[in-house]
Amino acid sequence: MNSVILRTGTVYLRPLLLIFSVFLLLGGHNQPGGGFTGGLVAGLAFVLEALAFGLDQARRTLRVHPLTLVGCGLLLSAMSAFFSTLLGKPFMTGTWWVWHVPGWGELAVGTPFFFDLGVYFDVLGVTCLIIFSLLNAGEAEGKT
Amino acid sequence: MLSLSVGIIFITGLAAPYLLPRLGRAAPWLFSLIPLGILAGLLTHIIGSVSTFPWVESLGLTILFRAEGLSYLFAVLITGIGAVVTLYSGGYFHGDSRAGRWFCFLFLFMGSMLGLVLSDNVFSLFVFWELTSITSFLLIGFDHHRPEARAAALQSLLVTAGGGLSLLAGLVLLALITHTTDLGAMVAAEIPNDSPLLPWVAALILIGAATKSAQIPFQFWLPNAMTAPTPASAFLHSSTMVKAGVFLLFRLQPLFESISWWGPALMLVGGLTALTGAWMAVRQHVLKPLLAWSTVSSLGLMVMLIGAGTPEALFAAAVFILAHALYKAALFLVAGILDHETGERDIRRLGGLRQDMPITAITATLSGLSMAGIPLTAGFVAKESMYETLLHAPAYGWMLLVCAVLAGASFAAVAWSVSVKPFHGSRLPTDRHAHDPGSTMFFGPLMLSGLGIAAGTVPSLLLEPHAAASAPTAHHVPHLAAWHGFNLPLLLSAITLALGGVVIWLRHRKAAGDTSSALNKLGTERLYYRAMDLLDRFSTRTANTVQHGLLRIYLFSVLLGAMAILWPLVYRHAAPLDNLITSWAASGAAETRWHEWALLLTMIMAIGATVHARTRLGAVTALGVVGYVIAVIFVLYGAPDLAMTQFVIETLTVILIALSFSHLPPFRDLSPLWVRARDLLFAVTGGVVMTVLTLVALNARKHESVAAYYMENSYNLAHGKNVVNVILVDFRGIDTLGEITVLAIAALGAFALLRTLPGRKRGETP
Amino acid sequence: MMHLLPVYPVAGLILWAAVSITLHRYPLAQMAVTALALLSAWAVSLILLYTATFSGPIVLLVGNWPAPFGITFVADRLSGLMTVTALTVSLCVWLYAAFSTAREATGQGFYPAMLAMIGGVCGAFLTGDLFNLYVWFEVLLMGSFVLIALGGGRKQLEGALKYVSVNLVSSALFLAGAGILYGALGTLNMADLAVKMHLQGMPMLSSAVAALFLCAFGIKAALFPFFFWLPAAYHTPPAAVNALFGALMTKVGVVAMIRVFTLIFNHETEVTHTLLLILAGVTIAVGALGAYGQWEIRRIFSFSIIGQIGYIIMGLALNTPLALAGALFFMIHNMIVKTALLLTGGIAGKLMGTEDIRRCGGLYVGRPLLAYAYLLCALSLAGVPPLSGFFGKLALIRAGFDAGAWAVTAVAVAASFLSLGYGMKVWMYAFWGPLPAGIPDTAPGMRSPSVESSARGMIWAVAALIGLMLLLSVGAGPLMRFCLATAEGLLDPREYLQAVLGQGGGALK
Amino acid sequence: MEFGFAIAIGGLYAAGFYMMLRRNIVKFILGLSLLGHGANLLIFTAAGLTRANAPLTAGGSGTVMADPVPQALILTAIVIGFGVTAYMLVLGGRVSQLSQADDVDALRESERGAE
Repeated sequence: MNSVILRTGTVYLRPLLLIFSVFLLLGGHNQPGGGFTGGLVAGLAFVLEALAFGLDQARRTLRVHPLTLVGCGLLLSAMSAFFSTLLGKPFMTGTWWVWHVPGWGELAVGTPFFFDLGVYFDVLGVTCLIIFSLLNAGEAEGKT
Repeated sequence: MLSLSVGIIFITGLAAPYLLPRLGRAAPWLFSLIPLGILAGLLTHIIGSVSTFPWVESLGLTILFRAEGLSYLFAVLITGIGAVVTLYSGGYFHGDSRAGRWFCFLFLFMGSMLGLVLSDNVFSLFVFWELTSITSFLLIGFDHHRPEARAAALQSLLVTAGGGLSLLAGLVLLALITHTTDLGAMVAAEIPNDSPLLPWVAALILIGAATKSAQIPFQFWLPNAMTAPTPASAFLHSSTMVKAGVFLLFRLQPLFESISWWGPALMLVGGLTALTGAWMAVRQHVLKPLLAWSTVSSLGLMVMLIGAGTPEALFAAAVFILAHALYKAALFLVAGILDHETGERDIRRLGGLRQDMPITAITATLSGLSMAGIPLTAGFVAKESMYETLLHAPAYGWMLLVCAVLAGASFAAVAWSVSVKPFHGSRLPTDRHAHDPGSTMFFGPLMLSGLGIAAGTVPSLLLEPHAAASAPTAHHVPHLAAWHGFNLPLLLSAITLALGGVVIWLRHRKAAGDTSSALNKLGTERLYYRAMDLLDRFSTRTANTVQHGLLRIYLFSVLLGAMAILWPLVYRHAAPLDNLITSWAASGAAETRWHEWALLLTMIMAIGATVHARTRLGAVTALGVVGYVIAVIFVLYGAPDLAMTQFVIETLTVILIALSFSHLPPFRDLSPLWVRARDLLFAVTGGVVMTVLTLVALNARKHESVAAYYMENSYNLAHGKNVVNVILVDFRGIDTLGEITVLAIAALGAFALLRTLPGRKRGETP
Repeated sequence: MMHLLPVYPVAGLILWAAVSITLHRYPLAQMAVTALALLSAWAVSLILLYTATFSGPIVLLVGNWPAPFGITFVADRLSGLMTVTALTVSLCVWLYAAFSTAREATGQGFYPAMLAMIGGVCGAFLTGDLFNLYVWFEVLLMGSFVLIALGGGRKQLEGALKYVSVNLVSSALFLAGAGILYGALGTLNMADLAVKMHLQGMPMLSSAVAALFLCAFGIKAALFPFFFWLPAAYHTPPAAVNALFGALMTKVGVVAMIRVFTLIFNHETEVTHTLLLILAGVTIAVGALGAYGQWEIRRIFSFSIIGQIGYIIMGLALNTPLALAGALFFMIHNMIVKTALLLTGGIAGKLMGTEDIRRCGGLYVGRPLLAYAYLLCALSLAGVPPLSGFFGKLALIRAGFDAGAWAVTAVAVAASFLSLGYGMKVWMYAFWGPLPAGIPDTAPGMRSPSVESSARGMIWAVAALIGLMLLLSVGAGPLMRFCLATAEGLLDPREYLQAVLGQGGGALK
Repeated sequence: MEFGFAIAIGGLYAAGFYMMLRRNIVKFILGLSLLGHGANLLIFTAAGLTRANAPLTAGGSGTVMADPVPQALILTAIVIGFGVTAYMLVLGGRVSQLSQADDVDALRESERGAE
C-alpha cells in the first residue's frame, strides 16, 4: 500500500472528507445526509490515512482509542434520548431550542441533533475500530 | 390435620440430617414417635378424616386428603409399619455416617406414600405417586457405590416413572370424561358406557398400576430392587409402595366394571404374576430375593382378587393386604437382622441359630406361621376368606383357585426357608458372632408378628372392621372368624400346606440350579434391557444424524424447511399470478425506461459474476457492483440518503473483505458437480419463491400508510425537512438507538476477536 | 414515571452498556456497572409487572408521537412476566459470571455484550412495533454473537460461526416479512397491524407472510427443522454464556411467535396453527432423543432446550387459554431450571476437568450440595411433581387431550420419559457413579483451591435459581392463574389494542 | 418496472442461497451479503416504487414524494447488516485462520464426541 499516489491523494482527500462529513452531519436534518453517512465518511478518512501512512499515524491523528469513541458516541445518543424524561416527558421526546438568527432564519437545535451527533461518533469509532483491528492483526501476522 | 400430618413427616425428613447428630441415641425412638403419633391419631379418629389444601386449582390440582375406607386402611398400615421401620433403621444404621440422609429419604418416602393413599384428588394422587417413585429411587440406590444398586434404582425409577406417565395420561383423560378431578366424585360419576375413551383410560391406568405393583410384564424390577438396605425393602416392598398400584386398581375398580375386558385382564395379569412369583420364589436361596418373589406373587393374588370384582373378593383382598403387610414386613426385618448379625444372606449357609438368636427366632416363627397360613394367624384368616370367595366367584373361579393354592403352597415353602431353616437344624458357622440385635431392631418385628397372631386369633376385632370399611359396597360383608369349622376352604388350606411340604422336601433333596439363569428365563427383563439399549442406539444415531457438523448442510436443511413451508402457501395464491404477469408485461414494460433495463441487466450480470467468480477479488468486485447498482436504483427512486449510505458501506465492505481474508488461498471448486447442480436447482427454486412472493406482495399494496403523517409533521413538529432523517432520529429514533448498539457491539466483538491472535500476548491494544 | 419505565429495561441497559464500553480499561468497574444496570432494570421490571397486572397494559409512546406513527412500548402481562424472568435469570448468571468468567473474559467486552444482549431481549419483549422488534432481535443477536465467540479457541469459534450464520438467515426472512407487511398494510405498529389485518386483511398474502414469520422466529426459537445451530454452538462457550443463552435466546423467538400469532396472524389458524402443531410434535421428539444421545452435561441440556421449545410451541399451536397458560408456565419454569442446570454442568465441568459424564464420577460423595441441586433441577426439568416442571406439563397435556390432539400429546408425554432418562443418565455417571478407573486424577478441581473457592461462589447462583424453582412449585397456583389471565388476554387482545390505539382500536375487535 | 425488480430480487436471493451453500468460507459470507441486498430491495419494492422526488418537505405540498418509511427501514437494515457482516468477516477470518482451512466442511471440531 505504499503508493505515492495514495499518499498524495490522502493528504488532500482527508481534510475534504472530514469537512464533507461534518457538512453531512449538520445538514442531515434538512437534506440528504445525517449522522450515519457523516460518521462513515469521517471513518473513511481515517481508514485512508491508515492505509496510506500506516496504522500508528492514523491512531495518532485520532488521538483517542476508537473504543472510547464508540462508547462515548453511544452514551451521547442514549443520554439525549433520556433527556426528555428529566422534564417529565416521554422517553426520547424531542426537546428544541429555537433562535431566530437575523439574516439566516430560524436556527433550531434539539436533542435529535445530539442524538445524531452520538450516531456520528459511534459510527466513526466503529469504522476505525474494525479497520484498525484488522490492519493490526494483519501486521502482527506479517511479522510472525 | 391430615395435611398437617403429612407435612410433619416431610418436615421431619428434611430436618433429619440436622437433628440426628443432635438427638443422639434417642433419635430413632423420637423419630418413630412421629408416625406412631399419627397412627394413634388415625385410630382414635382425633385426626379428622378430610382435609383440603388448594394448590393449583385452575388445573384441578388440589391437595384433598380423605382418610376413609381403603385410604384409612393404608394410612394405618403405612404409619404403623413406618414407625417400626424407623425404629429398626436406628439400629441398622447405628454409627453409619449416612444415617441422617437415610432418615431424610425414609421420611420423605413415608410422607409421599401417606399422601398417595390419602389423596382424593387424582392429580394430587399422581403428585405423591411420582414422589414415591423418586424417593424409593433414592432408597434403593442408597448404596450407590455398588453398581447393582445403581442399576436397580435406575431400573425401578424408569419402570415406575414410565408407568407413571401412562397413569398421568389416563388420569387426565379420566378427568376429561368425568369433568372432575375428585376421585370420590369420579367413581360416583355417571359415565356413558359407550364413551370411546374409557377403555383407553382403563388400559393406561392399568399399565401405570402394573408397573408400580410389579405385575407381569413389569415384575422384574422388584426383586432387583432388593439391593436396597433392608429397612427400605421391608417398607417399600412389603407394605407400601408396591401396593400403590393395587390400591389404585382397588379404588378405580367401580369405574371400569362396565368394560368387558377389565375383569378378565386383571385376573389374567394377576394370576400369571402370582404363579410366576410363586415359581421364582421357591427357586431362590438368598433371603431377600426369596421374599421379594413371594411379594410379587402376593401382589398378583391381590390384583387377581380385584379382577374378580365381587364385593366379597374385594373384601378378601383387603384382608389379605393387611395380613400380608404384617407378616411380610416382619420377615423382611428378620432377614435384615440375619444379614446384619451374621453377614450371611444365603439360607443354605444358615442354620441352628435359635440358641444364639432366640428373640429373632421367635419373631421369625410367628410371622412364618402367618405366612404359611397356619390356623390362628392373620395369614390363615386371609387365605380362608380368599378361598371362600373364589369358590363362589362367578367366572373363572376354579382357575383362580388353582393359582391361589399354588401361590399359597409357595408361601408355605418360603415361610419354611426364612423362619425355620436358619434357626433349626445344625449350627452352621457364620463370619460374625451371631447374637440378638439391640432393642431398636427386634422390637418392631416382634410387635408386628405378635400382631399377626393376635389378628388371626380375634379377626373380628382387628381385621374385619378395617377391611370391611375398605370394600366399596359394604352391604354384605362375610364374617371373619379364627375358625370356620371343617369346610371346603379348610380342605384347600390343608392341600396348600401339603403342597408346600412337598416343595420343601423337593428343595431339600435337590440343590436347585443356578438362580440367575432362572431369572433370565422370564424374558421381560431382557426385553427391558433390549429396549433401553435400542433407545441408546437410536438416540445416539438421531443426535449424530441431526448434528453432523456440516454447516452448509445445516443451512440447506433450514432453507429447505423454510421453502417447503413457504412454497405451498405462496403457491396457493399463484393462480391469479398469470394476470399479474401479463398486465405488468404489458404496462410495466412499456413504462420502463431504457436506463432501468440497463441497470437491471447490469445487476443480473453482476450477480452472475459474483457466483461464477474464479478469484476472491473478482467475486468481491462483482459484489461491489451489485451494491453500487442498488445504490443507483435508490438514487433513481427518490432515496438519496439510502444511495449515499449504500455507496459508502459497499466501499467499506470491499476493504474489509480484502483485509480479513488476505491469508487464504484462491478459490477452489470444493463441491462435486452434482452437489453444485443440486444447490443451483434449490437456489433457483428459492429465488422463484421470493419473486412470486414479491409479486403477490405488490398486488396487495396498501392504499394509505403512516408515511403521510411523517410528511405532514416532519417540519412543523420535528424541525427537519429531510423526512428520512427525521424518521431515523426522531419519529423512529429508538430503532436507531438499537442500530448503533449493534454497530458498537459488533466492533467490540471484532476488536476482542482480533486481539487474541495466536503468537501474540493477550491484552495488547491495536 | 411511566414516561420512562417501560423502556428502561431496554434503553437503560444500553446506556449502561455504553458506560461500560467507555470503561473498557477497568474490568472491575464494568462488572459493577453491569450489576447496577441489571438490578435497576430488574426493579423496574417488577414495577412494570405489578402495574400491568393490576391496572392493565402500560403504553409508552416513545418520542411522544401518537400510536401508529411513533414506536410504542407496551408492558402487558406477557411482556412484564417475561422481562421479570429474563432479568432475574440474568442477575443469577451475573453472580455466576462474577465468580467464573470474570477473570477470563472481562476487558474483552463480556459485560457490554451481555448488557446489550439482555437489553435486546427486553426490547423484544416490550416493543409494540414490528420493525423495532427486528432491531432488538439484531441487538440481542449481536450481543450473543460476541458472547459466544469471546476468548474462544477453535471449537468455540467454529460453533459461533454456525450459530451466526443460521441466525442471519432468520434476520433476512424477518426483514422480508416486515417489508411485505408494511407494503401491504402501511403500518408497522403491531396493534395497528392487528386492526388493519382484521379490517382489510391481506387477501392473498396473510398465510404466506405468516409462514415467513414462522420460519424467521422458528429459527430463533430452534424449532424443527431450523434448530441445527443450537446443538452446534451452545456447549462451546463458558457455562455462564451457555446458561444465559439457554435461558433467553430461544425464548425470545418463542415470545415473538406467541405475540405475532395471537395478535396479527390469528385468522387462518387452520393453516398456521396446524403447521405449528406438527412442527412442535417433531421438535419435541427430536429434541428429547437428541439430548438422550449426548454424553456431555451441557450438551445434553443444550440439546434438550429444543425439545422443551417444542412443548411451548405446542401450547401456542393448540390456541386455547389453558394451552397458552401451560406454555407460559412451562417457559418461565424452563428459563429458570435450564439456567440452573447449565450452571451446574459448568461447575461440575470445572471440578472434574471434563464434562463427559463417562469420565466423571463421585460428585455425590464429594459435592453433596451440588448433587442435590442437580437432582432437584433435573427432576424438575423432567416434569416430576411436585416440582415446577410438572404444572406446565400437566396443563399442556390437559389442553392437548381437550383439543383432541392425540398424537402430539402422546409424543409430549413419551418425551418427558426421555427427559427423565437423560437427567438420570447424568446422575448415574457423574454423581452416583465412581470415578472411572484408569483416568489419572480426572478431578484436578476437587483439590485446587482457586477452583474450590470459585465453585463455592458459583453455587450461590445455582442456589438462588433453585430457590426460585421451589417458589414456582409452591406458588404454582397463583402463577398458573396469572398465566391463564395472560393467555386469555392474548387470545382476546381487546385490552392490548385499546391500550395502544385508544378507543378506536378497541372497538374493532 | 416492478416486475423486473421482482426478478432481480429473486436473482439476489437465489444467488445468496447458492453462495451460502458453498464450502468456501468467503463465498459463504458473500452469499449472506447478497441475501441482505435481496431483503433490502424487497422492502423497497414491496412498499411501492415511484420515480418521485426524495422525501424532502421543502418542495412544498404539491410534489409527489417517495415513501420515506421504507427508506428509513432499509437504512437501518443496511447499517445493521454492515455491522453484522463486518463481525462475520472477522469471525470467518479467525475461524479459517485457526482451522487452517477455507473449507466450511472442515469446521466439525466442535461437534465431535457425540459418538
